[in-house]
Amino acid sequence: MTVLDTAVDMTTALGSVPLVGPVLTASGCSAFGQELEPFVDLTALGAVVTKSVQLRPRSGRPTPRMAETPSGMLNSIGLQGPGIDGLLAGELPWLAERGVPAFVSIAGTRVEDFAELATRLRGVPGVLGLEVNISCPNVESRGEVFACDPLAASDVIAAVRAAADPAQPVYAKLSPDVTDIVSVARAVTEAGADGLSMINTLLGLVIDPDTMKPVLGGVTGGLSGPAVRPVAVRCVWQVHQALPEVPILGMGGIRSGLDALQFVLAGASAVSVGTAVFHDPSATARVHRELAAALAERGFSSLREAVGYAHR
Amino acid sequence: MTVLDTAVDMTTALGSVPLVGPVLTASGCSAFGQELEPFVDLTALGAVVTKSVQLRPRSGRPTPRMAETPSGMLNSIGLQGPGIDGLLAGELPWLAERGVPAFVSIAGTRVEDFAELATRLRGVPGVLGLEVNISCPNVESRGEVFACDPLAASDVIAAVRAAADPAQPVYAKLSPDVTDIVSVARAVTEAGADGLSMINTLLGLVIDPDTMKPVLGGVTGGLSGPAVRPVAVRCVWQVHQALPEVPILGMGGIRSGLDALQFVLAGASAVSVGTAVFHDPSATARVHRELAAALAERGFSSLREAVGYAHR
Amino acid sequence: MSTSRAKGSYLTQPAPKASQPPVQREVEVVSARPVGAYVELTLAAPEVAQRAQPGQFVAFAVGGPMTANLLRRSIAIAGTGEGTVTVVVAPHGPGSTWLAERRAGDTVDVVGPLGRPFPLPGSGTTALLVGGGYGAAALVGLAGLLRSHGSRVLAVTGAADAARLCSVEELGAVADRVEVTTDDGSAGRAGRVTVAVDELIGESGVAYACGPMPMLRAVADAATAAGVPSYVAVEESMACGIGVCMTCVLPVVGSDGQTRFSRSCTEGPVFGGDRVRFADVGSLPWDVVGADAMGVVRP
Amino acid sequence: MSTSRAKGSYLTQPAPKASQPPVQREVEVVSARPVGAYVELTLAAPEVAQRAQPGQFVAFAVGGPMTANLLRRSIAIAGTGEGTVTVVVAPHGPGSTWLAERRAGDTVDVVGPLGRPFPLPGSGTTALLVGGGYGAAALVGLAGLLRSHGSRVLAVTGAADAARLCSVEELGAVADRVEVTTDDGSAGRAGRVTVAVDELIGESGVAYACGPMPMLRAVADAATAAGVPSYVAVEESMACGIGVCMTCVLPVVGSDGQTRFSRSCTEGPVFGGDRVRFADVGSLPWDVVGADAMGVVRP
Ligand SMILES: Cc1cc2nc3c(=O)[nH]c(=O)nc-3n(C[C@H](O)[C@H](O)[C@H](O)COP(=O)(O)OP(=O)(O)OC[C@H]3O[C@@H](n4cnc5c(N)ncnc54)[C@H](O)[C@@H]3O)c2cc1C
Ligand SMILES: Cc1cc2nc3c(=O)[nH]c(=O)nc-3n(C[C@H](O)[C@H](O)[C@H](O)COP(=O)(O)OP(=O)(O)OC[C@H]3O[C@@H](n4cnc5c(N)ncnc54)[C@H](O)[C@@H]3O)c2cc1C
Ligand SMILES: Cc1cc2nc3c(=O)[nH]c(=O)nc-3n(C[C@H](O)[C@H](O)[C@H](O)COP(=O)(O)O)c2cc1C
Ligand SMILES: Cc1cc2nc3c(=O)[nH]c(=O)nc-3n(C[C@H](O)[C@H](O)[C@H](O)COP(=O)(O)O)c2cc1C
Ligand code: FES
Ligand code: FES
Repeated sequence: MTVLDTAVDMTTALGSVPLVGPVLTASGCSAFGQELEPFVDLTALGAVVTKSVQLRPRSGRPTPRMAETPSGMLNSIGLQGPGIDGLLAGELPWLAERGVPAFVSIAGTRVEDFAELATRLRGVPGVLGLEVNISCPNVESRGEVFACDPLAASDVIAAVRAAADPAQPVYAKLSPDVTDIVSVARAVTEAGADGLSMINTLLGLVIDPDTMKPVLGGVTGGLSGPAVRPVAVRCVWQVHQALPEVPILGMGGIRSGLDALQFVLAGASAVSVGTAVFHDPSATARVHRELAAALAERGFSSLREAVGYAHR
Repeated sequence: MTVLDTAVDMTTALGSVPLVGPVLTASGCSAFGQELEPFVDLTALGAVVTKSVQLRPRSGRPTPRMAETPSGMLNSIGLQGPGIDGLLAGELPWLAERGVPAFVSIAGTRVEDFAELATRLRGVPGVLGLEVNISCPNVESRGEVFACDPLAASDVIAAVRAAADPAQPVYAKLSPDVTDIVSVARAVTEAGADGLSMINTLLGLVIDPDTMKPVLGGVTGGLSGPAVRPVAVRCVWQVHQALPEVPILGMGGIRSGLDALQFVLAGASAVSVGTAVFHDPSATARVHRELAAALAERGFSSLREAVGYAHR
Repeated sequence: MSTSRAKGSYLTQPAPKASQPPVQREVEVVSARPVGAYVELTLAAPEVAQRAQPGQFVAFAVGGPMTANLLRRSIAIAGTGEGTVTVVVAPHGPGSTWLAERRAGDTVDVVGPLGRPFPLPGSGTTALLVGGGYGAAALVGLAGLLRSHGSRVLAVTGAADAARLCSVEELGAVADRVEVTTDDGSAGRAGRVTVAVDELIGESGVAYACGPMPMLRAVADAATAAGVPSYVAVEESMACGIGVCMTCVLPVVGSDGQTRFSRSCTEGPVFGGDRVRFADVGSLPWDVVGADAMGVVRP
Repeated sequence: MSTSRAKGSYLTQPAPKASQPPVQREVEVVSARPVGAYVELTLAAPEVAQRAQPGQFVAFAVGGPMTANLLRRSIAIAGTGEGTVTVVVAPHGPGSTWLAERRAGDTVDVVGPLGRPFPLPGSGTTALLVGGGYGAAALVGLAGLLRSHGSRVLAVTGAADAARLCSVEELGAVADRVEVTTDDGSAGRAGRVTVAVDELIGESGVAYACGPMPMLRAVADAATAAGVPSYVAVEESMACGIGVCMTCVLPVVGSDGQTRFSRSCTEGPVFGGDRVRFADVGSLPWDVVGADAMGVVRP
């Protein structure tokens, strides 16, 4: 893939940080990027969004961890990962050496965890910014998910913004499983989020017809893939409508350049490709190419012109 | 289709009203039943759930009214229909003459509308009960949808239960677009709902890559079909878990008997087949047949035994 | 067309229902043949063939057993033979492309015949048939039926270019006269079908049209202006094809003079050309029955 | 297997990575042949063939361009020829059924070769190869490679019944000895593969197994009990096949003696038989690295 395979200027930004292109991986859907090397030029991506990391190494949940669903899948990985020490020692240097920008997703179950992670990531080479995965249970509030409560969500974001490197933009990753996503978006923006990532998975459940029990040990899981795309585009549309100045990293079911175009027209200035990578390991590069071609065909000379165009 | 094509007892009930079988149409997905006559024996269905009716005849929204989406569709019909007078004069007598039980879906934009509809339907021959479509904007609350607010939702249900024929069970049809569906379920049950219909469509949006504007004139629409099934099963599971004694009419993406089985195992005592009818006009009869066979294979002698089985 | 026309001033009556209900069948493709830009599929579907009347359509499930595309694709019936039904498919999006890739021996799931057929005129009436693109295919059966009822048949078939012309031979074999037009002049006369329609409408007692909406509108307007009744087969986006979803509506004036959002699948696809409010398709005029309940007020 | 075994007491080392990275290609099916209950597909996939090593697998996109099933299906490589790769597919759910319906001339989208190959023993070591059902197919290439490295090859292939036996001829052509077992006695000896394994493990210096999990466990246990190193190719449900999703994990003891949830796609599918904690698959033992952060405490 060449970044500039059309005349369209595909550069964009995450907050104040410039990106060579608008297509990123999605957290948890491309691990830490290394496994994609045989399939795509990682340096041509906007960034690798890394699997959400917590303070300690985590085993994740027992299997089965997934179920295929119509045009999507349900997952319950349980944030298996190396912990912040492992990330700082292993994956981030690997990416930095190759010049692959990392947008680091952080997760926790208490506000202080998030803040500590942000502190640990200050000034780390190659770390463009932080995506804050607030779709985690808040242990201090009977396990309610941070992202489902505007107050809890903004507590996390305020703490992260205060602790994080000022040069690193902080994006809040929102859950669609709320009655009013605009109110959550507004709350986290007021708390200091430099941008919003939308959407995380929808809460779903599949029952195995053979065992007659939920497929996943955790009972429910996160629904992703093209099945959820109309919900994701709706969230991006609503939030961009209400908060047009807030940058959005759009995601949820993007499989093709025309899918990505929907998110851009709805208000996203960059997109993440998640589940589609499982179907097509070179999906990120293909989506970039197809999006560039689609923009050119529609007479745009830059991606930026197209952001939010459907609202005009 | 014969109702008893296996040894399994497929009878069930909506509240206190017995049904010959657990498979119903879904409101708005089989009009008033008449067009299905060439394809299925309507009298063998649990009931025909009629398109939501309001007090006055409605033209519905201008076209385009739909967009196909991965494993689903988005619709924005705008409740086109004959109004309650038309329904009482035309469709309900047609169904009653043929002995086809009707579960009448009612809709409105103020509490009194719902109550008046319930009053008008008292004692009408062939009307088994009422499904209350509360996924409508509440004109008295800045257009917020009744189903998204436990208070507004229970106001509607209390008014309908008070006005309705005591012999007609009242089911509240819930929206999945809420942070906590259990709290809405609890509120409407306490307000007198005899059962719950779950789920209505998810709010979605599709942008047309050619016009670069939302496909639907109403911008957003309702997402339905197999794409949403994991969300629907999750809602049924959560509500049955919290309120095991409340009967549930399950729906959302049911296409096969095994899909229906998931809902039954999660806690639904009957199911509605909606979007699948567009793909296969005889889907309701096929789902009944396949569900009966699936129950038999799993050693159930009656549908009732399987209701909520996945929780045990 | 004025919205205030008096009830009695319409040249057409709404098309009556088909005589028989549809069936749903898994059928075999017996032949697949490219015709210009299209593919002609012939299906072994005796029950559909036996019931079909010109103007009706069938609806195909697309994409195979694992498909993510649940909505059926409606395709006009281009002809019926001994237990067979023929359709002409223009590959466009994923569904029609999949259909156009079917080969002899493949099976497809089909529902039909659907919709209302073209009403026939009094015997001996000269009929003008106008087809645009693959729309011409839907008129071949009608031409034969009209001839067998003693009508003189004048046919016009037009398209963007020669490859998109359809059924020229078939119409030639049965019609008394066939005019061909292409926008780019690559076959027949250069220009729109309207050039030929304007010439022929005067000798016609009834007009029939099938093709893109702007063409239907032009033919209907020309016919109405000439005082000739016309019937058009519209193509609205359909989710179900059988009348249960209400996605396929357009504003049509009923026999009582009132405009309703009518389902093009079950109340159409054939409508009186002077009854379709073409200019209002895709909008909600205040005088559509029930528009008031939507908050639309008389201007 | 005890979870507290000392680091040095393992008979196997973790299988090393493959020598070359995978590719993604749209390839043509050159032949499709039913073999008992299975279908053998041969693909023109020179780049995959050239890179493939025994024990690796490929991952297919299934369902065609309109598919609702997005996850790839992993299938073991049963052999490679002149620019071709052969796989044996057991039709089961929608994805494998679709694959089994492919015919010569069709194209499929494939990623591979994936996963770690079987490590080879010191030259001249007698090797016992045990295949269950279609799992036997994955051992054919290994048998050839071992023979060319001077190993004596003993093969056991078993299945529920004769129709589900696989690669008996192919193994017969290359192995020094082939034992066949079926649960129902419809071919070979009646019983499980273990009857033959128990007889042959004593003469073997290494064991390899591919097949259902209970069989892998039985073979690994028999080998370990006999002091023989074993390598098993596991079959865990996979969403991506390339190591990015973390769905395919199982508890495996690493070279440092610690148990981790290891990805069967990139750290497997070949694992040391004495390193897989079969009894703990599908659960979360307290001593898995990072279990403490999940709230699991040492009992
Ligand atoms: C009564 C009727 C008769 C028709 N006859 C023919 C025919 O003889 N030959 C033929 O090639 N096509 C015919 N069409 C159009 C055909 O149904 C659409 O071209 C086809 O559905 C396009 O689907 P797609 O999957 O290729 O495109 P997509 O763009 O993927 O379709 C997406 C959705 O929009 C709908 N849609 C898209 N274009 C049209 C259209 N032009 N009209 C109606 N719905 C559309 C589809 O049905 C589908 O639901 C007819 C349509 C109708 C309503
Ligand atoms: C490394 C490896 C090698 C394999 N080799 C072969 C082979 O040579 N021949 C063959 O026929 N099959 C093989 N399988 C199994 C094959 O991938 C599954 O049988 C097949 O995916 C079943 O898919 P389905 O669509 O038919 O069933 P479905 O039940 O519809 O599958 C649903 C989901 O579950 C997964 N799944 C279902 N069964 C299995 C299974 N047994 N193992 C892993 N995942 C499963 C599917 O991949 C899919 O994601 C292998 C699996 C793995 C992991
Ligand atoms: C297997 C899997 C693992 C995921 N892990 C994470 C995660 O660790 N952190 C996170 O913020 N989102 C995670 N997600 C959500 C994705 O980043 C993304 O928001 C969601 O899947 C929607 O995009 P998609 O439809 O393109 O996959 C995960 C999704 C999947 C499918
Ligand atoms: C075209 C269409 C129209 C609908 N109209 C109504 C309606 O009038 N009232 C209602 O309560 N639900 C309506 N629904 C929602 C369905 O009844 C059902 O709750 C939803 O579609 C999920 O089920 P499904 O996936 O089986 O379609 C409609 C759905 C569709 C697709
Ligand atoms: S297409 Fe469903 S009503 Fe016409
Ligand atoms: S299948 Fe995705 S990590 Fe193994």
